[in-house]
Amino acid sequence: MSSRLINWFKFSSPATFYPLARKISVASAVIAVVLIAVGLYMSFFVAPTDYKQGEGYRIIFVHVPASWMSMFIYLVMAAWAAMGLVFNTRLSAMMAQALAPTGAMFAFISLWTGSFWGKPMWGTWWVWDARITSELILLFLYLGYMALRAAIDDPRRGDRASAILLLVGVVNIPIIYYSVQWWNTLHQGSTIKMNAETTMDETMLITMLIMTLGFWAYSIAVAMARVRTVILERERTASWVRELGLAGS
Amino acid sequence: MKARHKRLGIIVVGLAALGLAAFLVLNALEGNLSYFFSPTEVAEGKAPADHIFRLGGLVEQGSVTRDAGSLTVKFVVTDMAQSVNVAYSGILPDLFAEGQGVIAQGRMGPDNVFIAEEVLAKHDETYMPPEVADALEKSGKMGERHPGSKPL
Amino acid sequence: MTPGSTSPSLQIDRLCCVRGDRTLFHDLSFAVSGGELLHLKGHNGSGKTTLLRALAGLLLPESGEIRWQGENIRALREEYARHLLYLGHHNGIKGDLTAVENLRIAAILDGYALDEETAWRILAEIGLRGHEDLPTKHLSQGQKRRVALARLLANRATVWVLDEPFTALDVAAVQLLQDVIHRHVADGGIAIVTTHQEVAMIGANTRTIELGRRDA
Amino acid sequence: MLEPLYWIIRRDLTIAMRRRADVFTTLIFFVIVVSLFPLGIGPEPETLRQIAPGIVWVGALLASMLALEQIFSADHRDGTLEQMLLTPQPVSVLVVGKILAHWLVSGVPLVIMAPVLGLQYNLSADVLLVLMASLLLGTPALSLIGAIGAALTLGLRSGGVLLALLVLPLYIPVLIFGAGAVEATASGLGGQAHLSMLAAILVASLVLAPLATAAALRVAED
Repeated sequence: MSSRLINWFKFSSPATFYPLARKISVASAVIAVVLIAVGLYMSFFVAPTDYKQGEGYRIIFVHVPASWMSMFIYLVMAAWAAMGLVFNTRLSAMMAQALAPTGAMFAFISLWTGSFWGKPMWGTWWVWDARITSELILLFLYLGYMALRAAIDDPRRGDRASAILLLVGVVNIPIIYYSVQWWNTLHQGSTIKMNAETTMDETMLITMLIMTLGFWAYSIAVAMARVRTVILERERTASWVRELGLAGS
Repeated sequence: MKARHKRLGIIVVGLAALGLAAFLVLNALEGNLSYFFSPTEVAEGKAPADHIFRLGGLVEQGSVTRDAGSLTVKFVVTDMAQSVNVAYSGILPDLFAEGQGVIAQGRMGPDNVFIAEEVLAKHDETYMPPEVADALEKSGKMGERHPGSKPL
Repeated sequence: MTPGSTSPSLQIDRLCCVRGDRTLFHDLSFAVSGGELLHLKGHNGSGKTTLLRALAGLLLPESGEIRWQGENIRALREEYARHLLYLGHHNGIKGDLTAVENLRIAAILDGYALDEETAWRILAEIGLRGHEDLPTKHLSQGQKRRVALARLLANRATVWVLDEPFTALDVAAVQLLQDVIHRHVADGGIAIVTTHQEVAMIGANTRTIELGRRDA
Repeated sequence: MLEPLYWIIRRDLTIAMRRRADVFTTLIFFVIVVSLFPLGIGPEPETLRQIAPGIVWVGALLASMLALEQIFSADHRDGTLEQMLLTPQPVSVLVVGKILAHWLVSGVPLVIMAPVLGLQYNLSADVLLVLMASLLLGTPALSLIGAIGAALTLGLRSGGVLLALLVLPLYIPVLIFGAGAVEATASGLGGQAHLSMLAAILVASLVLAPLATAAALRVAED
């Protein structure tokens, strides 16, 4: 029991996490490539045509997983931020920092693909309904987080200040998620529900889940690769980094 | 000790205030915060008389008529209880069809016809292949799965 | 000084502070108790101010603990603040308020009432007679510092953390401040002071710690 | 606990009264921004009436955001802020006091001025009343939410622009329900639901924003 605990703390130190991150990154990258390739093949060639939307609906195989990831990554970042504030661990802030660009990218993809779907289906590129507006706010929160980090020179102040911003922004996540239930929005409700039958064809559902898992693997791979560079940059004066032969000169 | 009591007091006041906030939100959600109005609400006079608003509902089966030589379309939007006549001239979205959900933005004109300036199709959260849809249609289960058929 | 029988004590346990890339000090441990004056010395950039800010609870150390009466000041927070008086590089006075107003507001926020009469008396004692009712922005640097130092006379805190209190003061004021600090220590209080001038901080209970000595 | 709250408000109001010019800049900014729109859009009364709620609200939002930078920066510069963090008072209570004082100085004048500006847009009396009510509930929420951003960007080089980037997204709900209340009243629907939502945002931010602001101030003074 106690040795387990020690192991955990061992990996919370950047020096021991650095090589581990590489292994995780490579493994996830392989998984991501496979899953996304399979997922895309299924979305274009295997999944049946929708009875109403025809072929245009296929964009949801990117749109829905991207939207989920954009919200989920934010929650993960906020959890790291809270951990960093409470335990004063350096690695948690680095993890949040490494995840941010990926989260912002998914928020952007979600809005972009949604817009492409909305034009033929709804008849408009953009509406200011609650779901779409709150997702846009999420994108702004990601950008604000990255801007705040970049503006603060002292890394420790940057960690803590941006962590507070992340925690403040968490309010937005349930608003995005429940907006379609709380208000009569143009955006449809959730197809995949926790407490009711899924109103989606099985093949479509499987395709979507494969894409989602692929996006997960992608996010992990990219975040781990990025956290390695963040660790090197932040720990450049530490002796273990110098021993790697990367710093200096 | 005293500081701890103080902190406890702050927490109690804070929780009470958050409760009040939740009550106010629920109170607000019962009001007219919706993105659109249903035909029933229009019939009850809840929609603004002299102002742009959004009307949401289903396009009634067999109600769509097109004027020859122009883009003007006339149809009826219904929520199964009440219905409103709509006139629109412009390009309709792909998903626009009889029995499908729509949201029209515009204002009430004379003769109680809703003059739409923009018509958007409201999609539901159901995805299935056409064969399945046909089968459901034949067995008469389509309505059950169609969330749009409940009053919006 | 403090109610209760135990003598006040401040323990610094394996403190480590980092600024940017630079570790200012690490594994710094010492203790100060009532009746002691701690004189911190060190060259520019040796971390004197950082240490004082950590002692005040403003700065979160990288690792290590600061304990007041055996409890971490991070956990005590306001309880510790009640016993603390910190004077940093900034005077902490508002230029738009008069000396009296500044002193009284500071007192109320510090948790005790200071009537106008006492405020006037204290300001006279610190050598600001005739300037008590002027917005402090019209005062000279030395006079502003005196307004800030007036808090030492008004406050009943046990731990004084003073960062370069002698800057901008004339000879008479330096003498006065030295007396005030020694009186505080003699009464059983703790004073932690940095100076880089050669000000005689010698007293019966003076200890000196020098930060950032590279010869070790 | 209420005593320090009272004193911090009194302190900040005294200082504000001694530098009255700062108070008026916010108000003048608000008046100018709102008055620019009729010039740019043209004098068509129907158009103006339709866009009025949005314009007055956006104007109030920008004005209150500009005023935000001042809320902690002076205290940060002269060291009174670090002294506040070292008092035995809970920092969030002092923060509430500072924000309230700030709102009294920069927010209340906007609320009072709004109906006068609304007249430029041919708004009727009951709409003006709801406009005032929405601003009365909305502007303190703006100050509370904005204070978090002001504390986070305290003393940073690019503080002003960054503050806007952080705070404006968080302002969006207030803007939606604030302008929505006026809009709903103007179209004859009644703005109670929107006002209730604004009140909810105000109450929630009154509880949560000072905690976040206090934490951010501790970080800024680290």
